[in-house]
Amino acid sequence: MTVYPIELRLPSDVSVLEPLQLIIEAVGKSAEVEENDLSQLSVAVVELAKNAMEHGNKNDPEKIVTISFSIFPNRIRFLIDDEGSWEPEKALGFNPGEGKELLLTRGRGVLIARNLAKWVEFGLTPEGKTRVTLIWPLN
Amino acid sequence: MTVYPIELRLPSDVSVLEPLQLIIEAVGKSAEVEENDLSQLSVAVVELAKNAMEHGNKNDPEKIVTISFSIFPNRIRFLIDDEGSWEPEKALGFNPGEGKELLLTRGRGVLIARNLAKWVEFGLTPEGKTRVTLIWPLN
Amino acid sequence: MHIKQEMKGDVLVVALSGKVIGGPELMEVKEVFQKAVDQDKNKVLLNLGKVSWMDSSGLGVIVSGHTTLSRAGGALRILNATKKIHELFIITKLITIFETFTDEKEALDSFGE
Amino acid sequence: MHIKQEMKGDVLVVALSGKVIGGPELMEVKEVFQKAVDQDKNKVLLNLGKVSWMDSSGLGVIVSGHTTLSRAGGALRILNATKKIHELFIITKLITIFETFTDEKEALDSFGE
Ligand SMILES: Nc1ncnc2c1ncn2[C@@H]1O[C@H](COP(=O)(O)OP(=O)(O)O)[C@@H](O)[C@H]1O
Ligand SMILES: Nc1ncnc2c1ncn2[C@@H]1O[C@H](COP(=O)(O)OP(=O)(O)O)[C@@H](O)[C@H]1O
Repeated sequence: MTVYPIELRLPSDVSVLEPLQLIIEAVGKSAEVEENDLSQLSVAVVELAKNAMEHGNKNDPEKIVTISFSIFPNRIRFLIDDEGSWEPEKALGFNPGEGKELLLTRGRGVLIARNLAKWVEFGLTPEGKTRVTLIWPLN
Repeated sequence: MTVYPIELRLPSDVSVLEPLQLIIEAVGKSAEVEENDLSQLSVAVVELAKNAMEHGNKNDPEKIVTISFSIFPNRIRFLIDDEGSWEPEKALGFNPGEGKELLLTRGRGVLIARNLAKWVEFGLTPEGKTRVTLIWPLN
Repeated sequence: MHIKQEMKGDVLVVALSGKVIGGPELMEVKEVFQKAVDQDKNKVLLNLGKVSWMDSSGLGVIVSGHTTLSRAGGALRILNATKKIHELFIITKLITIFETFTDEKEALDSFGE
Repeated sequence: MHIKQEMKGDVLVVALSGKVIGGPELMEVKEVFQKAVDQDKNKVLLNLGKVSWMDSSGLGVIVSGHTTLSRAGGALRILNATKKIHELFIITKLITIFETFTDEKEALDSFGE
């Protein structure tokens, strides 16, 4: 069975966050993610989408964040692409939460996304743009 | 206030219909469409998306239906584009429901979409592709 | 979508539930009607009470069932259409060809008349 | 998101409700803490019981409130974090710097100690 991805293209503007959160939960629902887990899925994806808008696209509403998702029998795969070209190694070891860092007002998005989604991978598209892959297992 | 549209790109395959229905209701919810009206909104949009897949894209999953939506204070605007180039006048006067036509197994999608959504307009994009505009008033 | 079938007297009650949205599922419903005729069960009561979502594709299958069963000398009648589905029957004027009921006993009895 | 403020004794109880998702709304919350300090109300109890959705942006504002209030000799404490929000405090280890309560009276009393 071929799984066809659905693509969501979002301008980098905070106004899209609320519809995005609801859309991601709708996607989860259609893949039969348990009601109780939907908000964790949406938190994880919204964290990564916010990063894409902010760090990848510098909050320029003309720049697009593309979230494509494919619902496989055992998982949903989300690809979150922005128009930047991040060096993904920077994501490794990024983990605030010790000593003084605990009081930073930011720097928790990736940590939260990784914890809620179990699998979050930073990389680049074939064209060299930042791509984050999030896998949400289904049971 | 600038309203930035969000775009949904769907392969022309029946597997996308169920996520699409839920996504459209999520969009409605985020625009504060009343809970009780959400399914009418999703029926209207899904009818038009099915037509775009079927008649515009000949059910070729490589061909994309693009639904873009903008949430204005008083309305949501959906643009449903496919890769065909329909002569929109054909949509005028299309209205089964008299005599023998009543027993046709098809031909009710546009009628239903028009009745539920109040405003459904057939036209072409600047590039000459089929574009259906659906306006859902908000109060 | 789920399909449940049950004989009540000489009437086949077919209950749909969930979303009737299209794709291969709709073929199954069509086949239910065809099979009913093949087995000489041509009085069918379609219970839509648990259908949470339906559009014109669902109506198309219902119309096709009507035609199949009428031709065989039977009938397709509708039970418990929700307010929203009832509205679709009105918009499309299908209400003029379908008898609809909200009481199962009454619906079943109507076939005997 | 909505913000409700109420003095209980010398403690300002700030109740958030709805979605804490980002944008200009978050600035408002930040301002609430700043204004509290400006008005010498530096004991603040933040009630999260009615927050239906929150992510790291919300945590960022809460941390900033903590810093603002602590510097002024006060404190920010948390009331009724839902299970899911509590989980965010654990994941981010913020649980180690915030006192959290599930009983309002107990929370209010804690400021007097
Ligand atoms: N899509 C992205 N493009 C570029 N940089 C990113 C991207 N996502 C994350 N980063 C980098 O990783 C850091 C950590 O992200 P995060 O944990 O979400 O914290 P925050 O966004 O609050 O700084 C960011 O500050 C940024 O430098
Ligand atoms: N996007 C489209 N591209 C081309 N033709 C269309 C499109 N939408 C509708 N049509 C035409 O309008 C007719 C009526 O559509 P509809 O009322 O939905 O009935 P049905 O799709 O069941 O035939 C279709 O049969 C088709 O010829």
